[in-house]
Amino acid sequence: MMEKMFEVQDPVNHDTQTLQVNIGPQHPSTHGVFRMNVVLDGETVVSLKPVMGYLHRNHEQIAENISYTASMPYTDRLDYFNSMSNNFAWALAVEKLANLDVPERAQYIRVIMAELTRLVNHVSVIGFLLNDLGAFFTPVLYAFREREKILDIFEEVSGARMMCNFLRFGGIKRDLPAGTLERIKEVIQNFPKFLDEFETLLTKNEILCMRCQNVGVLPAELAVNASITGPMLRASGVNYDVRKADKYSIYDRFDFKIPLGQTGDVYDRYYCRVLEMRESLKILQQALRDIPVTGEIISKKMAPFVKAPRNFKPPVGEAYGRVEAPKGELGFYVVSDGTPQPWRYHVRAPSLINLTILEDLCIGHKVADAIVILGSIDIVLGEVDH
Amino acid sequence: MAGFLPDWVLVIKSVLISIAAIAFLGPVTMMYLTLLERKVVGRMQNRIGPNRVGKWGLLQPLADGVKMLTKEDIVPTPADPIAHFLAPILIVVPALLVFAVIPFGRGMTAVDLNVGLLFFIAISSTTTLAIFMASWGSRNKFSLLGGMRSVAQMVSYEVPMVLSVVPVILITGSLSTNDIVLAQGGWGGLKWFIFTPWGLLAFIIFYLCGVAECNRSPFDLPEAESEIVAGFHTEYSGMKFALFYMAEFMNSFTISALAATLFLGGWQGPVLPSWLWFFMKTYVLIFIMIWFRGTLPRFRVDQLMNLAWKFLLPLTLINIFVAGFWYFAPNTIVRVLMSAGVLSLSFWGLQKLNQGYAPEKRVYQFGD
Amino acid sequence: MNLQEIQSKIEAALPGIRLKPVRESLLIEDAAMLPKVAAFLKNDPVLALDYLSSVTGADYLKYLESVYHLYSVEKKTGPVVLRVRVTRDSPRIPSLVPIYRGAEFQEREAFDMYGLYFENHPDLRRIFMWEGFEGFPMRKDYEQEDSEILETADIEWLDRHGAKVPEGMRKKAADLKAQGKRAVAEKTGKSIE
Amino acid sequence: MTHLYDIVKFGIYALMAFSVLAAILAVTVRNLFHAALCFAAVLIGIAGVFLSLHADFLAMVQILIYVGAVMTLVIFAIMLTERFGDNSSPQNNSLTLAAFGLAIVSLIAFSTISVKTRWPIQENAGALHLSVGELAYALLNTYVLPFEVISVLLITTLIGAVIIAKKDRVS
Amino acid sequence: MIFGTGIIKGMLVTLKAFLASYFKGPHEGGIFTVEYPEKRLAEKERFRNFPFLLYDQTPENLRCVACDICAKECPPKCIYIVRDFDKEGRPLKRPAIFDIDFTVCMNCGICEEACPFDAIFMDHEFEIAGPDRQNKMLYHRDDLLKSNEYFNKIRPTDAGAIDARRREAEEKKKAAAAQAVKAKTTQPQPEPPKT
Repeated sequence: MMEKMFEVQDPVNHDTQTLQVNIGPQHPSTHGVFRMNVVLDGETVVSLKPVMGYLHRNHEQIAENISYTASMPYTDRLDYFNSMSNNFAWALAVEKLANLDVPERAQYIRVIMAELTRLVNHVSVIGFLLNDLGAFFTPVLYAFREREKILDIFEEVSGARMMCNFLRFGGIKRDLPAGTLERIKEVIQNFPKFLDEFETLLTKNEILCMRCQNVGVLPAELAVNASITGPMLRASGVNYDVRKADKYSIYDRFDFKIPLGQTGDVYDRYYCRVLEMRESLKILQQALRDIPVTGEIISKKMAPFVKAPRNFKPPVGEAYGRVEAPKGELGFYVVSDGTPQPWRYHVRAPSLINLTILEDLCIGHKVADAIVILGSIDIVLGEVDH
Repeated sequence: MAGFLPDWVLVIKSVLISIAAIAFLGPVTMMYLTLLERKVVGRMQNRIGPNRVGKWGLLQPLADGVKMLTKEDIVPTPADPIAHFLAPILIVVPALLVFAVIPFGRGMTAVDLNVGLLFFIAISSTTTLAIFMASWGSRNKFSLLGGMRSVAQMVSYEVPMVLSVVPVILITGSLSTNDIVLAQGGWGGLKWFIFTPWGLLAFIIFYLCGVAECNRSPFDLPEAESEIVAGFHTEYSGMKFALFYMAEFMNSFTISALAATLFLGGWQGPVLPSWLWFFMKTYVLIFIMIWFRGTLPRFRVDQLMNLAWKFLLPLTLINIFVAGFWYFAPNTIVRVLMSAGVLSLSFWGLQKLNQGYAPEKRVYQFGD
Repeated sequence: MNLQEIQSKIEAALPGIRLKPVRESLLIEDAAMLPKVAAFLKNDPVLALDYLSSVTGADYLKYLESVYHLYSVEKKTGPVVLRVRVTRDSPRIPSLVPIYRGAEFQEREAFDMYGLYFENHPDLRRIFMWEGFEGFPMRKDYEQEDSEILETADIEWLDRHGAKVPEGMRKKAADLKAQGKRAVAEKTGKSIE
Repeated sequence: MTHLYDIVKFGIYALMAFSVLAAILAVTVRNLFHAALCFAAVLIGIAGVFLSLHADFLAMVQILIYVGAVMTLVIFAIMLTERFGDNSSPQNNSLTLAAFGLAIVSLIAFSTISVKTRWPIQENAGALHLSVGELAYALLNTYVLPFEVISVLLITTLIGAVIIAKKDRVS
Repeated sequence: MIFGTGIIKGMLVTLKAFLASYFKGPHEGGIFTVEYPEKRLAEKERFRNFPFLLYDQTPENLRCVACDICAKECPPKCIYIVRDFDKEGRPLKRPAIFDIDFTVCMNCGICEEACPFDAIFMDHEFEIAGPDRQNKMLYHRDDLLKSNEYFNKIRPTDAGAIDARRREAEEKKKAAAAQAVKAKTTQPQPEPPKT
C-alpha cells in the first residue's frame, strides 16, 4: 500500500555515468609496474582488466642463449623477494634433467634457506597489505626490521642480500661460514616473539577485520580450476602444498602442518600467511637440529663443471621441476638438446597465474577493496612479466 | 607609552596585535606539528625521524617551507583557473579564522564572542566549499572521487560533532568558550567535564568526529594515497599544496584545542600557569591524533558513513538526554550511577545493533 | 599409474584417438581431440586431474608444440604431460580455457611468444608485448638484433653524437649493408625429435 | 572614536555592495559551478551584514545552515549531474527583456513599501545586545508553538526524502 | 567483546615501540637504524660488488693470462679481453685490454668461480656512483687493478686459503723442477740409436 501511495509518475532512471580510471602503471600500491583498467560506477568496480608487460625482458630468451649455470643469477631476478627459492626450483629442474644426487648437508642448507625466504616474503607481504589498507608504514617497518636480520644471514652466506645466486646443480656454491648456524638459531628464537607482537597489532584490529573480512571471496572449486596455488589456494580451504604433494628434496623428513582457511577472503589469506610462518619456524628448528655438521656440499658428478660451467651438457630430454615458493607453485620446464644452452626454458610464474581471477574477485567491490584484494594476492612484477 | 595615543588608535593597535599573534602562531604551529608528527611516527616505527637539518631536525620545517616555495607550481591545462586558484586560499581562511575563538589562557582569547562555539562550528563547516572547488577545479578523475568522498564524510561527521557539544552548552548555559572553561573551575581547577559519564562519552565522540573533520588517520579517505593517489589535492604542487597541508595541520591543532577547552578544562589547572596547562592538554590530544596515524588502517567509505549515522549519532542523542537528567538531578552518587548505567547500556545496545560490522571469529584447520 | 595405463585408459574411453608416447608424455596426434582428452582426464574419478599446472609453447623448427602439465589436487599424484604438435603455417590449437580457467594467461603468453592461435579463447591478445608489435619473439627464426655488431644506421647515430667508432666495425657494417643482410644473432643448438 | 565608526560604517556598505555584486554575478556567469560559488558569496555577505547589526547568533546560524549545509547539497547536485569535462550550456533565452522589466517593477515596489511603512523600531536599537539566553528563552517559551510546528514539518520532509531515495535503490 | 579493544591493544603495541625507542637498545626493540655516513655496519666477508683484477707485488705482474674463460662464462657478457703481443708479434700471457662495463655487470660472482688462475675477485667497495654513464662506468684494465694485500685485507679467510694453495703449488712445482734438473744431470749419456 505504501508503494501505491508514493507512486512516482515517470520513474527517471538515474544510471550515473560510469568512470573509466587507469590504476597504474605508476601507482603507489600496485607493487610494481602493473596497470588495472578499472571501470567504476560511483565507487563500485564494474569491470577490471589487468594490463601487464611493462617489466617484460624476455627472461626465457636470455636463458636459451646462455649456459645452465649462467641463468642461475637471472632466476634471482624473477621474484626478487625470494631469490633462494627461485634458485631452488631451477636447481631441482636441472637435477631432474641430469638426474644428479644432492649430498645431505647441501639438502639441509637448501631447506633452511628456502624456509627463511618464506618468512621474509610472508612478513613483507603482510606489511604491504597493511600499507594498502592505510596503516602509515608502521607494520611494514616492523616487518622490515625482522627481514633485515634474515637478509644479513643471506649476505653472510651468499654474498648478496637479495640476489643470492647461491645454489648450484647438485648442491650449493660454498659452505656456510663459521658461526652462521648459531646466528640462524638466534633469529629463529626471537621470531615468534615478534610474530606475537605483530598479531596483537593486527589480527584482532576491528578496522582490519571490517576491511578484510568477506572481501574478495575465492570459492574453492574456482581456485582449483583457475590453477591458483600457494597461500591463496589454501586460504580457500584446498589442502594442496607442493612440499607435501611432491615431497621433493628432504621435506618428507620434517613434520609440519598446512594451515587451511574457510571462506577464502582477504582476512583468511592474511592469517594463513601468519600460520604458515609459524609452520616454517617449526621446519627450521627441526632442520637446524638434524643438519650434519660436516659433509661435502656438491655432488661428485658436478666436480668438473664447478670451474667450467659452460662444459655442463645435460643429456637430451626434458624435465619439469617445481617448488612451493612463498607465492605459489614456481615451476621450471627445461628441454635439453645436449648442448650447453637449453633448447627450451619456461618459467611457470605463480604471481602471473594467481592474477587470472583478479577481476572475478574485484567486481562488485569498492575501489578501495580492489587495491586490498590485489595486495592480498601478493604479486611481484619481476615474476609476472618475466 | 600608550597613554597619549588617541583611543581609536588604541583599538586598532590591540586588534592588530591579536591578528599578528594568530597570523604568526598559526603557520609556526603548523610547521612544527609536521616535524612533531614525523618524529613521533618515526619513533613508533623504530627509526629516528628527521635529524639532519638543524640540531634534532629543528630546521626541517624551514627546509620544507623553502622547498615548497621553490617547487614549480603546475596548473593542469583543462583545469578551471578560478576554482583551482581560489581553493587553497579558501581552505586556509577558515583554518585561521577559527583561532580567534580558542581560549589560550586566562583572558588570552583573541575575540571573546558570546557565540564562540557556534562560530567555531559554523566556520569549520565552510571548508567543504573549498574542497569542492579543489576537486572540481583540477578536472581530474582521482580528485573528483576524493572531493565526493571528503564532502560526504564531512557532512556526515558534522552532525554528531555538533550534537556531542550540546551537553556541554546545556550544563554551562552559555556558548562562549571562556564561560565553558570557567564552569570547569571547581575542585582546585580539576572539575573537568571529562570526569562525568556524559562528558567522557561526549569527549570520545567529539574527538573522533574532530579527527574525521580534518581528514586525519583512521578517517583519511579523501587523500587515501593507496587508492585515489592524493584525493582532491592531486593536481596541486608548490605553495598551493603547502597551503592545503597547512590547513590540515591547523585544523588538527584547533580541533584538539577545542576538545581540550570543552572537556579537559581548557586552561584550568591546579599549579602551573594557565597557558601551560592549555598547551599541554592540546599537545597530548595532538599526540593521540599522530598515534592514530602511526597505527590504524583506514575505514572504507560505507563503513565510515555507517559509523557516523548508525552509531555515533544515536549515541549523542542519548547523551543529550542523560546530560539533561544530570542537570536537574541532585548532585549525589545515584546520579552518577544512573547516567553511567544508561550510557553503557545504550553503547552495548548500539554495538549489538551494528553486529554486522564486528569482527567474525575465524577457525583454521591444519591439513597435512 | 604409469604412461601405458593412462594411454590405454584414454584409448578405451575415446575410440579412434591416436596417441604416441614421447619422452614420458602423451603426444595427441590430432590437435582437435585435445579438449576431449583433457575433459576425460579431469572428470575421470580415478585420475581426477583437475589442476592444470602449466601450459608451455615450444618451437622445434619443423613444428610448433604446446605442452600441458596436469596434476590431481585430491590424489596428489605426479604430472601427466600432454603434448600437441602443429605445423608453422597453421598453428591452430583448441583452447582449454572452457575446461581449465587457469590456462587463460598462459595460452595468451604462448600466443604472444610463439604465435599459437588458441581457438575460442575468451580474450586472445598479446599479454606482454604492446599492441603494435609484429612477430613472435621466442620462435627460433625470429630475427633478433645482435647488439654486438653495429649497422650503418647505428654508426651514423654514433658519429652524430661524437662517439669514436673503430675502423673494423665501420668496415663490417659497410659490407653487411652491401650484402643487404641484418645483424642477426644466430641461434645455437640443434632441434631434437 | 568617530573615525573608527566611519571606517566601520564604510566597511558595512562595502560588504553590502559586495553581496549585491555577487548576486548579479551569480545570475549572469556562464559556468554553473561558478554561479553556485557566487551564490555562496552572497550568503556570506548577508552573514556579514547580520554581524554588523550585532545579531551574531543569527550570522553564525546563517553561515552554518546556508553555507555549510544548503550550498554543500546544491554543489553536490551540480557535480553529480554535470557532465564531467565540458562547460555548461548557454543560459540565456529570449525572455531577457521581460525579466528585466519585472525586476525593475519589483525593485520599485519593495523599496516604496520598506520606506513608507512605520516599523515598530525601538530608539536604542544599536545598544540592544540580544544575548543567546534571551533568544533561547523566547524560542522555547513565548514562541514554542511555531517552533514545534516547524520541527514537525522538517521531520516529515526528512522522512519523505528518505523514502524517495530508498525507492530509487529498490527500482 | 567491546568494539574498540582490538584497536586499543594494537595502539599499545605502537606506544610500547615509541617508548622503547628512547630506553631500549637496538636489539631489544629500540632504534636500530645506523646513521650511514658517520657510522657504518661491519662488512660481511663474502659481500660481492663489482669485480677487480689481482696483481701480486707490482701492477706489472698480473695474475690474469687473458685466457677469456671469464668473458665466455659471464652471463650478461660484460667483459671484453684483447691479448697483448710483444714487439715481434708473439702472443703474451697478459691482457692488453681488459674492459668490464659496470652498467651491465650484475655482480653475480660467476667470473670469480670460473677463473682457473685466481685472477679476478669480487670487491667490497660500493661507493662508486659516478655522474656519467657512458665513459666513467666502463672500467679499463688499469682501473680494475688491485693488490693482493688489499685482497687479504677485505677477504682474510678466502685470500688466506688461496695464498696457501698457491704457495703449496709453488713449492710442489719448485720441488718437481729441482727434481727434474737433478734427474737430467744424473741421467747417463743417451746411447746412440742401435743401428
